[in-house]
Amino acid sequence: MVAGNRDGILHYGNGAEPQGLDPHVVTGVPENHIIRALFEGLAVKNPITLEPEPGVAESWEFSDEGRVITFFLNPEAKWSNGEQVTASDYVWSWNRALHPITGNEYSYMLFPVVNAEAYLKGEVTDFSEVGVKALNSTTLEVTLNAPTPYFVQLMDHYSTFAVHPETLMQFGEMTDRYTPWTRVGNIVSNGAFTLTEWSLNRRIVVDKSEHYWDRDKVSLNTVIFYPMENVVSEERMFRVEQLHYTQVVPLDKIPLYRDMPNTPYVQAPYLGTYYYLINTKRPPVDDVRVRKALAMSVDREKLVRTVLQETAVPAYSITPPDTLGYSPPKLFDYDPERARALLAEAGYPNGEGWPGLEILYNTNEGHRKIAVAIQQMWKSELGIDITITNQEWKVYLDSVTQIDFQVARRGWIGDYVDANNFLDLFITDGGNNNTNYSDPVYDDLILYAAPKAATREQRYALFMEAETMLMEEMPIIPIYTYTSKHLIHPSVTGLYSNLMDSLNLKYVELVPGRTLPEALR
Amino acid sequence: MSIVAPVFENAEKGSSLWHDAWLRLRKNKLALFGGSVMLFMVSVALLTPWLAPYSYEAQNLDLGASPPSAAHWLGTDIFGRDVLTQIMYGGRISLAVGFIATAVALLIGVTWGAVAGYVGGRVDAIMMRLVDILYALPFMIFIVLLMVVFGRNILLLFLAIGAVEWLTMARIMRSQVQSLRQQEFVEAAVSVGLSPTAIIRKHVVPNALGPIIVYTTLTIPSVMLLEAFLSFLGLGIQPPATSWGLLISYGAETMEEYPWLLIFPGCALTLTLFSLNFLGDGLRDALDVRGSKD
Amino acid sequence: MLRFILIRILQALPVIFVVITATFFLVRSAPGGPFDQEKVVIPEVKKALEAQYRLDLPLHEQYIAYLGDLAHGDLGPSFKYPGRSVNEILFAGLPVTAELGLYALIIALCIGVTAGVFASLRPNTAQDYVPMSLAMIGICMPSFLLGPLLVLVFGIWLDWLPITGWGDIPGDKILPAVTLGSAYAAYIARLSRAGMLEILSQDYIRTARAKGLPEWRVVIQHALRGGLTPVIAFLGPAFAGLLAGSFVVETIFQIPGLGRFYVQAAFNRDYTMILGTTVFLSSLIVFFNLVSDIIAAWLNPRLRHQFQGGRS
Amino acid sequence: MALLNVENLSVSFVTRNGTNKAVDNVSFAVEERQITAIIGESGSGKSVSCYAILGLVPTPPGRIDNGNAHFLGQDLLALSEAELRAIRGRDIAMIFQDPMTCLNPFMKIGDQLIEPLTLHEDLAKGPARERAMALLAEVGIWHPQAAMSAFPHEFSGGMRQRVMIAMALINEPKLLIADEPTTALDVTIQAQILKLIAELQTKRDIGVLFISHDLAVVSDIADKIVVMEKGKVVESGQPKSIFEHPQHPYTQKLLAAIPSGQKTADTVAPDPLIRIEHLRTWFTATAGAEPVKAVDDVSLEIHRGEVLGLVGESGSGKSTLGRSILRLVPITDGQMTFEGTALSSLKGHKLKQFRHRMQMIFQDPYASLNPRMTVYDTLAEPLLLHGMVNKAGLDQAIRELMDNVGLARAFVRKYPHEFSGGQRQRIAIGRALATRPEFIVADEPVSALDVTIQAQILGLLADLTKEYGLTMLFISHDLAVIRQIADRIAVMYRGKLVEKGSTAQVFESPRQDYTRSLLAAIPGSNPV
Repeated sequence: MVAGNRDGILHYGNGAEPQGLDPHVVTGVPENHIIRALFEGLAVKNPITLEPEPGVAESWEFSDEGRVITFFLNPEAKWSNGEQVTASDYVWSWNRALHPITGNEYSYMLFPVVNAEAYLKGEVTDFSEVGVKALNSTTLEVTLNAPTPYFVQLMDHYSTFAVHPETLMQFGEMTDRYTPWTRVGNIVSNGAFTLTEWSLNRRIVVDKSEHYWDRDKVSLNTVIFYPMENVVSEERMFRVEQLHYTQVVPLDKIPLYRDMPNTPYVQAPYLGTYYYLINTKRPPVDDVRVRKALAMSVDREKLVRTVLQETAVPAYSITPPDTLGYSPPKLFDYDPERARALLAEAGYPNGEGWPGLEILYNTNEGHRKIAVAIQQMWKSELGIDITITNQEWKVYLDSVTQIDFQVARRGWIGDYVDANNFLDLFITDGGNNNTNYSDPVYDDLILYAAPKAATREQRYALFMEAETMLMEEMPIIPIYTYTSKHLIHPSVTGLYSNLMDSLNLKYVELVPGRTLPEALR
Repeated sequence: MSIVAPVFENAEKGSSLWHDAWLRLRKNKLALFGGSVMLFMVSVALLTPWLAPYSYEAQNLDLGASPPSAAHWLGTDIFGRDVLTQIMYGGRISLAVGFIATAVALLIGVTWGAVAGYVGGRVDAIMMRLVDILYALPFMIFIVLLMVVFGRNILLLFLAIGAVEWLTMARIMRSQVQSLRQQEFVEAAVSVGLSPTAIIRKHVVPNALGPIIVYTTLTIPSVMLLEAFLSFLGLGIQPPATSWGLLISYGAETMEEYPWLLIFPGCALTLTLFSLNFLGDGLRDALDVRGSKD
Repeated sequence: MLRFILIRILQALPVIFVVITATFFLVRSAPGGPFDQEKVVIPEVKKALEAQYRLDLPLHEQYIAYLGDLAHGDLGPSFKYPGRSVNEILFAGLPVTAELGLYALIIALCIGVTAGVFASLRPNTAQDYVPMSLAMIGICMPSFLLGPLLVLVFGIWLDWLPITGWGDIPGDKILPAVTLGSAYAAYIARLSRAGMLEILSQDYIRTARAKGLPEWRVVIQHALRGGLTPVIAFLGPAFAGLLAGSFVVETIFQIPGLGRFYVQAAFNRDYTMILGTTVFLSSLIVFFNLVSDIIAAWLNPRLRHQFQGGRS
Repeated sequence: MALLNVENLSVSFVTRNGTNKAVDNVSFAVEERQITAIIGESGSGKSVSCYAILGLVPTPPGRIDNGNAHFLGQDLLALSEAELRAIRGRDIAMIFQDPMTCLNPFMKIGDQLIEPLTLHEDLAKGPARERAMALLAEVGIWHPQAAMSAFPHEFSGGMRQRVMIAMALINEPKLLIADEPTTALDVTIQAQILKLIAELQTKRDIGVLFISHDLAVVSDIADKIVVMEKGKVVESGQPKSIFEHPQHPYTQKLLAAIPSGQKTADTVAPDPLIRIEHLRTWFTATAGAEPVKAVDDVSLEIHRGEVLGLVGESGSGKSTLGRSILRLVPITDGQMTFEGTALSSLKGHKLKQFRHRMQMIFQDPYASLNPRMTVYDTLAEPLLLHGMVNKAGLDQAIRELMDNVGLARAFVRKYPHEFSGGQRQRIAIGRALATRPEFIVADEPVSALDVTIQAQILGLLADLTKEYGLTMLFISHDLAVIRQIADRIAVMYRGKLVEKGSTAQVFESPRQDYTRSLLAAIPGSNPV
């Protein structure tokens, strides 16, 4: 790795082996890191502020009260084979991303576009009816259903990326999911790096691209992504300087790292909430008083301090605090007295007559810890009997989708920085609602009122109103807001922390000669 | 089986092979040590609800993981739960898994092997072919699949593990029976006119038990290890119930920060496995028929 | 000989067929499907995905289609890794896992046979108890414990050996091979001890001693061959077991082998991958059992003649 | 000066059941150019004393307490292991009882043969092989060249013993220790091997220490006999004086136990109890292979009240014939009737009911009793099964049985392993008699027993047949035993019945060559 620092090679711990590298096919986080090194969207997020800044598009304009966006593509934006990235490449790619046969799981990212959803669902079969047009080779016009303030942000999501049409067609049909076009030697991409090695379950190597428009800013020569499934191994590799960057840090190691002078440990707020879903149709949690009692008797401060080793922030609502300036309401606090009173009101004074309650979580050490701790809090604060059950991931997903549980663990990570991304979870029959919560007023606020709001302030006020309604009904028990946690070698600079844990390797530099703190060696 | 012979003038008390084996076992210090440890473990497991120093679920989040102290002899885990208590409750499950799954394997394997070996011919061929088929199943996948498909409960765990372990048992039993079937005392039983079931029950199985008992003591550890592996995959026991395997797999992750979370459950498991092996080896020596001739 | 192999292979075919069928229907009965995600997939998209992977067909048609593909040696596309076929993934992982298994087996054999033979020469003395107790520890130590422990001691505290990787840094193959091999070493030690004790009590060993052969020659030339027969019979199943059991070691040491796939496949509901690995591993088990039977027979002159079809 | 002079040798074994003195102050000598024989029954310490002087008794559990053994001026017992090794296989060679297990099954004959040569004489492989082949020819192996590259299992027992002898002689030893070298062999082979040893001894002028339990065998070849009992030498001397004027009571007992004499044929009923016609019992080992014709077209009648002796060597099918009659093995073809009842077609319950009329006594009393059942249970099982007695009468019936077979009643709750071989055979006889059978197949009932015990059991069987009016098929390879007990004799050879006739007729005027060769091979009949 010392040689790595000199030669500009970054060793990057990347969680799991990526499913693949096709932006319109994959869905995961490890894929995101590699794809965003290989490809670039119309706009990219500023690594510090997360505000959109030029990517493939040099600039963009809003018109028709924000309903139409015109992207002006950088003529210097090139594919890795030297060809220019054109507006029609985008039209072709979005057609692919939205095509009913492709089966792009993230296709909803483009749903703000006129007729996009209808096209995916087969209600519109002619893609020219979808609101995206190449006015000329460098001008792309996108027409939206309604003003969507966060739409430009979405251009940094890989499902909206362009792929190189000729390359794909060379290996199969536009809508094929499994052609070898993403393999080394085949793939043509437009990002700061190009793919040079892909050894299954071993490593993925990307090298600096010579055709990237902003190549002068790119400092790294090579990035090596390691699929690290075992977090303990990952931390150990970091310690023996085989990695510059770890995807996560084992919870038990955090106090040790945090207390270290010049620590390589970096923790930052993360746009995600950990909460318990409540099935509002199943007793005893069909009673809002019981739900509130449960919510109030979780000592989040203590949980965060002990079990979570200060790696999270107590949460009292679904939207993370300061989501692009929006902060959610806080309607309750840890209050066991009040909780007991509510429970008594609901007919279970001191837990008498309590029919039992089961917490469901998917098999995972972290979830187990939370469940065990909360189980004990509820038992001791409310005197009620709680059991915990874990299910293997897919079984758990099945149970959650079928709403076959009383209380189930859930987490939601934002796709983009906007409260809408959290609040629209709970619209009636929303795919990710999973609580049987349904309120037409809430639906109206989220689906119709908020998008039409003239200003950000008005919009946020509507969100506040909706979220207050939601937390009054308490179909979920918020537990904490996530943080991102990494170990970063001192020689790495330009890796900024942000709410999306979004890194742009373009800005990363390696400074030779810096070593790990004394305490680690 | 034995018919009580009432008045036989000055009848000398015979010493059966079992009795001889017991006498020999008693002289084997290691085996005796193994036996006593097992006895101790089993009694502790049975009496855990009364013996455990703390309540099983009592947490002390503010205490967190603490090294051994006067209040907690073996320290506490990250929830501040007493490790000794955890080990005691974990032992109940681990031992139960070990014993019950082995009993399942024993029951199926011995019956299967005895029938195949004694009846022989086509029946034997078909029965043993089935065993071969099951041997060819990649069992790790199989068990993982079973746990995944049918969800997780202890009963299924017993069955799944038992279903794996009975195969070897059946093979051992079959070869025992085959060699016993050649023995003249079995022929003598046939010539007396005993029915096949009676012959298997009275003459074959009792004489094949030695190797079976020995193998049983070796199966229990391997079952416990299998349970540990499933726990590592997250397919073992449901928390908050725990087992030694589960405790060790948690402990392995924090071996640097909280070594006591690994060392003590590890010692409990190792000690048990060692004891069972000593006991098994001792039994093998004690039951060795060659050693008892002349 | 050929006839024997042919018969064994023919016998194995129905076995593997049963395995395929059982696995096929078992995995389909598991709750949850390959395309279930934490963030719910739009129904239209899910349908499109299922169509791409033939999951929209009735189950029996899927089964028949799968068997048809299998007959051509095609294990189908992976659900989890779009763009890769199960064949490709298996054959990418196999050489690594096979190499790992081979090294583990060699280590297991060296340690196990040495310890077992050593112990058998002076039964029930310290020379017996010490190696056998060490072997017991090997058996007791689950690999998910031994692996991290070895890494901690040799990789981090002593800093002698690399802690992850496979063929990237010199010496990085040592720890995984030792971790995987240790349990088998222990088992082989027990087997060879028992086998040697049995043979050393044979009459022909007395004959060899009566010739005036020094003890080491008695052991090596006369006893070892018969004494290690059980070990050889065990090697086939052991190697198959090593291949199937490498999951933990591969995860701990970041080794790009097979083992990581099959366990993950079950969790991911990657149907084709589960089936592929199952078929593949069953075939391997059958194959290695056959090989070890052949070797064991070859080493036994009495059986060898039967194979040659000559005198018996 | 004797070639080997053993003085005051004591050896004990430390076992988990205590210390046990196997050899107690034993002295004997082996003269040059002579065959010295040690005679004794099992447990007499005869083998242990020979193994001890060569350092072949494993220690522990063995322990040499005192004594010395002078061989060519050295005390073997004082030598180091390395020095002893130099003598073993070079100056002193050994052959053992069971040639089936004494050759390494994994090594070619040739490699095993030349091992002592390359070891002790540093001979190159080529010349060593030459010498080995010459020796193989000398011990009577027909194709030495082929034999060199063969494996032991390809040879019969007799041939293997020849190989063993060649291996022992290959270094021209001065002393050959032969431990029961013919006991495991058929009688005709035994005669050949004995002859070979005697010839080689004369030709090569070596001293031989011959260990045996069989006085008759020894009488043929020994120059001097040492009799041992319970670890002690009780008598030694010239064969002639030992045989004619035995001094020690034990020697007298041994001599008396040698089966001798001929039974005076009883009068038998004219109609046969059992009639066998064209019986065939074939075994098919693997499908498609040529079947083994264990019993091939045998016709025989057994008359009520007679003892029919069935003689044959191993593999002749005599045991299979006995088991076929009792329906213990499935027969292939042929008819068998028992007092007119078609035995061969009985099935299921009928067969079970019939079983109590026919019983079997097995060869190995160690294997024929269930080690987990007491004498009481063993005897009670047939009694209860066939309803011979009710529960109330059980004890009385068992008591009677034990009396009849000469077992102390006090042993009734003991287990088989607590008894000696002879006692066990009595239990087995008791079990056979329990169902009051009319017909008994006795399959080599005495061949696993020591000679003195053999005499007792033969006596018991003779008495019981008389007392119960039993009909018996007595199977044996030992003509002397047969002659003593049988009224009539049938001779089997390779599955066929080659000769039958009254005992006197078969012994005095055998009609077949095979029978004549059998008779000629009886040890003690033709001293060298």
